[in-house]
Amino acid sequence: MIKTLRLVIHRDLLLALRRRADVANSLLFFVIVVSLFPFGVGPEASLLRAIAPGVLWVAALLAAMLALARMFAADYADGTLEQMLLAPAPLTVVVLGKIVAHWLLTGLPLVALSPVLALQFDVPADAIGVLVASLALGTPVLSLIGAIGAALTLGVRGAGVLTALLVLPLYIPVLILGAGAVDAAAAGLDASAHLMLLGALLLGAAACALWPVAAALRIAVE
Amino acid sequence: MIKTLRLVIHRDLLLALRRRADVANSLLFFVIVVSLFPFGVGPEASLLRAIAPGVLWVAALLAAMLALARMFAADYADGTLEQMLLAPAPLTVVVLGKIVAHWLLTGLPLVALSPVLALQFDVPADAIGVLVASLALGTPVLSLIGAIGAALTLGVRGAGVLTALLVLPLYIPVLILGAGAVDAAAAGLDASAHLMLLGALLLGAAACALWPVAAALRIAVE
Amino acid sequence: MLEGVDLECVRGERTLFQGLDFTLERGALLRVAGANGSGKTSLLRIACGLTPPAHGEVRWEGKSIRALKEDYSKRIVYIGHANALKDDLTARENLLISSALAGLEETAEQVCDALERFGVGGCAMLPARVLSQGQRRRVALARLAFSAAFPLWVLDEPFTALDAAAVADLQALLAAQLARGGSVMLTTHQEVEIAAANVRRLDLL
Amino acid sequence: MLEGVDLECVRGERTLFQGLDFTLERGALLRVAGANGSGKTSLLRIACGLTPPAHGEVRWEGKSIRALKEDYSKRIVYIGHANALKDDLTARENLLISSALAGLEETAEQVCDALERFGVGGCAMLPARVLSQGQRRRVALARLAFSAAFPLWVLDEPFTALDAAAVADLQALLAAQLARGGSVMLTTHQEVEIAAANVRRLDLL
Amino acid sequence: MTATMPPNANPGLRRLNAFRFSSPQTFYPLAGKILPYFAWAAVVLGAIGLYIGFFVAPTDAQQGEAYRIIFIHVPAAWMSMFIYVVMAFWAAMGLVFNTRLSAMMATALAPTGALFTFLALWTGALWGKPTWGAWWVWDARLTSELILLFLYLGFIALHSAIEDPRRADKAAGVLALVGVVNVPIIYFSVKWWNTLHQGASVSLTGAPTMAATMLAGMAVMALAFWMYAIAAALARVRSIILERERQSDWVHEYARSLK
Ligand code: HEM
Ligand SMILES: Nc1ncnc2c1ncn2[C@@H]1O[C@H](COP(=O)(O)OP(=O)(O)OP(=O)(O)O)[C@@H](O)[C@H]1O
Ligand SMILES: Nc1ncnc2c1ncn2[C@@H]1O[C@H](COP(=O)(O)OP(=O)(O)OP(=O)(O)O)[C@@H](O)[C@H]1O
Ligand SMILES: [Mg+2]
Ligand SMILES: [Mg+2]
Repeated sequence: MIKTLRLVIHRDLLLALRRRADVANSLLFFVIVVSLFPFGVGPEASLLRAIAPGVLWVAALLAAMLALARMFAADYADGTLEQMLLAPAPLTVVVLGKIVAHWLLTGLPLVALSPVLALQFDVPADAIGVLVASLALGTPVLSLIGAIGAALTLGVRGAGVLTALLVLPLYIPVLILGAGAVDAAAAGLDASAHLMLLGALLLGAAACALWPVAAALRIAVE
Repeated sequence: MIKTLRLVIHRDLLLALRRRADVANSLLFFVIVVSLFPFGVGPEASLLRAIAPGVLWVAALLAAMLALARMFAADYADGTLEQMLLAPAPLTVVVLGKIVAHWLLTGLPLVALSPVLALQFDVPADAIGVLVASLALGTPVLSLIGAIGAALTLGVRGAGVLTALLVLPLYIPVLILGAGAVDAAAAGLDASAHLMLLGALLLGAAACALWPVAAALRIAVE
Repeated sequence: MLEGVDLECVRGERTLFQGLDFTLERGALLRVAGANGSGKTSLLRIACGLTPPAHGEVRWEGKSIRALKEDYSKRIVYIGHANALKDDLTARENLLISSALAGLEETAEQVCDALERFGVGGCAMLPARVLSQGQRRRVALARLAFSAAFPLWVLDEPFTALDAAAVADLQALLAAQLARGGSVMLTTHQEVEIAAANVRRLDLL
Repeated sequence: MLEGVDLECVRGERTLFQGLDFTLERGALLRVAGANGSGKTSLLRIACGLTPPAHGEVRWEGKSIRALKEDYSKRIVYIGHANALKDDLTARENLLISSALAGLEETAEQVCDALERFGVGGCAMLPARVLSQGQRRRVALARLAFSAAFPLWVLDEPFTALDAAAVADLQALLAAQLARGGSVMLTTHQEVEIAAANVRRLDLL
Repeated sequence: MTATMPPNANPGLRRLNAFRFSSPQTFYPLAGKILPYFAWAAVVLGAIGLYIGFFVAPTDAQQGEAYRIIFIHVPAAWMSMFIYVVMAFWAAMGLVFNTRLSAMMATALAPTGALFTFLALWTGALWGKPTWGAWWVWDARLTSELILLFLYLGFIALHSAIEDPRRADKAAGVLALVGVVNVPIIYFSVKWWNTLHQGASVSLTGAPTMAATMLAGMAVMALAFWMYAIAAALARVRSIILERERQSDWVHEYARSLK
């Protein structure tokens, strides 16, 4: 089982290495969204500082949402997904591997890059720490929940919108908690309650998300 | 020639009718981006009003950019593009048809919906008129410029990022002019200079964009 | 008349063929044969003008196809490996659009007749997505049923995925095209007999 | 031993087949034949457990494959219409990964040998994207070269796009699988002779 | 008996008489027979409930007349959650036993559930303006109720986006089950987080803190909504059955008998 897990993660990372640009994609999207705001809103520092947590978290959420389309679609189109369903390892392990790989490729880079972008917006140093922590806890939740949406809409007409429609409502709590944590820290308050809730969300999602994804994949391949 | 133009537009609209969700896609994306901000930034009315033009224009730009991926990719993948190159009509006509259809499906709905979203942010009525005018002039420019990027990166590994990198620098003037026009109107100033410049950009793009797109498509199919 | 003169094709670092000449007269069929990867598809794409050859040129009635451009496009039908079907459109819509794009003015009935001829009349109203592999191929090939006006057909593996009945239908269409003085250039791995005098074979190594 | 009992398959509003029974013994080959769209692919997918039948069940050694789940997956190799190759990975990497996913522990050399056997040794280091149609199929099929341990092979149109040499290679592999007591279930439109006693044919209408 | 069973029913179920009505063909006329009773009950109870709410119940000391929204708001909010649970239950039955009727029931319930959710949100917002001074706040209960609406809409959208009805049933069923986690969150949100929204004032264990007439009004309205939900679901499931089974002989016969 561990072997299959490692295999799936390894495969997806190898594929990403070959298409490095694809990984850069969601990172670049994140950077673009965040950097376009000063152009649109104007360069006033206080205004920018006030909207920074919101902008950063919304951008992270959008980047995660857009990356969902890539999670299973390619494997579905070229027949690899069928092979995964027929593999002797349990499907949930394969699913876990794919989600972990997806987070490593789309979530982790955002977490790593966020401090730099936050500096642009003149976010105070304490709040930056909280920002990184909230993204580190929140982006895996986005990947886990997103996987359900991506799997359910596989091969469906207009999968993009549907995924968004299914997944966004479930993302909103993450957004509120994440941006709320940074806001609290920027205002000098204690953000640990927000972060604890995010952590609880992460545990809950990790425990509950794998089964529906596996079931949805089975249904999609029928 | 007019017949081919009409055929291509008709075909793309028919396809869109079949995958209504795909059209809804960029519209929904626009709505989502705009509506997520209150969650992230908090519901303070004055803050929201200040960032409204920026948020709306950035969202429109992102929606247009993401829709580029769909402009030629499907036709390229399933062999239809080859058939278009082998069609007796000049390729630039086909290209024009595809760009017009693309704008009708992704630009026009944004223009139509923007007043409603602007109301959410409490933008003054005058400024809403300017917003609609700026989007009506600006979104076709986004489609025209975007088509070049989309065609150049067809079938290239990591097309997404590349398109973004190629296209964004050219988009930023549109963003600055568009958001600037709305800002000016919201501040009670005259926005017509901004709008005239946007109109000039549109004429220039329409005159120059078709040929490079056609050339890029020929190269992609080789 | 189609002619290839001193053609060379390079893919990546491999030269697939070099100094290749061929001619295809009216009423003749040229079957390009060769092992997998020998460059048959590449040659067909060069002959259509989709890919420029690394060296040499292709001539139609003595003129280079590079110079003829759209005038050449008006004369050929190319059906490649890919079926060029839109998954979301029905078989009928797919065919209507591909014929209109080729400059034909087929009516819905004519299109349905063509589908009927290829044994996929029953699928006319189904989206291409749900069709079986062979049915998709049949829909793509149904275009040939009203392509009599095109003097040159270029077909890449037209027989794949077809069952015996569809193979026979296609053979009949090919024979008719040759009989009326049209030309056909195709590749196939299956041994297929076409009842015509003028069948030639070009072997790639 | 594989058995299908009273199988029914419904697609959209069409019933493709109903009350279908089949058995496939060790050392036997079952060729599913039928016109395009008759439901061959659907039957193969039901036999693998990818699609549940609308009615009836498939049994392996007497037990329902629904109940066996992964125990059944451990016994079959399925190669579908789609080649399941990643365009960005090389032929060798593709094969390494698909064998690892199937629970095998093939080394890089063994994988290269398998490619060599299928005449695509020269392409081992090329990304699958640049391969020709037939070469892609060969790479997908190369997996069979080290699938001797799997008692059941289910192959959907394995011969498409293959040239004569590759067809012969595959025939030899199939004969070996039958000789060692394995079973094969396949579809094909091409008439292909397999030198084995126990070849049966199931016709779908 | 066996002849009336759906062909894809679990073989184990065929032997059980209790599952007789899990066949669409037998359920269709039954639903048609009981439907009018529920519809009339809904109308009558609704009239009584509204009368109590608007004429019998006394004016509230703090909130004046605005509080009367409670007679719609609270029952609607209850129904929105309850229907979701029922829908998820049918979806689970459909996934586990592969019975067609269960999935049809789930599909039939979704629009009614969405309607009640929308009603709860709308009346809540109307109520929020006079009491909290805002139409909307991002409080945990309000947000989770909004998510419930999106879950219903997502269920409907996913179901209608997939053409093959069997696949649509299964995929939407998985989504319904995933969404169940939201229901306890809505219910307990006021307990877990201290928010603007009212905590539970009606409970089975504790003594009610409300006036008896108010309680009666709410209870009658809740009953009325129940009846309406059942009637609407039955009506919808009947049309779903006809649509799905339009190929079958019994529907053809039924259509002939109508002429
Ligand atoms: C859009 C805004 C609102 C939403 C989404 C909403 C949602 C809900 C929900 C889901 C329930 C049922 C939960 C339960 O049974 O415990 C409920 C009950 C209730 N709501 Fe609201 N509500 C909103 C606004 C309001 C407002 C503004 C008030 C009054 C100030 C209010 C007062 C109540 C009361 C008194 C109950 C009954 C609680 C009980 O007795 O258990 N709600 N609401
Ligand atoms: N970048 C590259 N580097 C090396 N070889 C390449 C590259 N791109 C393509 N090729 C080779 O070019 C050939 C393409 O051949 P083509 O598709 O024309 O073959 P074909 O004769 O049609 O084969 P098939 O019978 O399999 O369809 C293949 O052998 C492929 O490996
Ligand atoms: N939604 C649908 N509505 C109607 N018919 C459908 C639907 N989905 C699939 N079909 C039909 O089901 C059949 C699928 O057949 P399948 O792919 O099993 O055929 P096959 O025997 O493998 O054919 P081929 O030889 O072409 O590969 C096709 O006839 C197709 O038209
Ligand atoms: Mg080829
Ligand atoms: Mg098939």
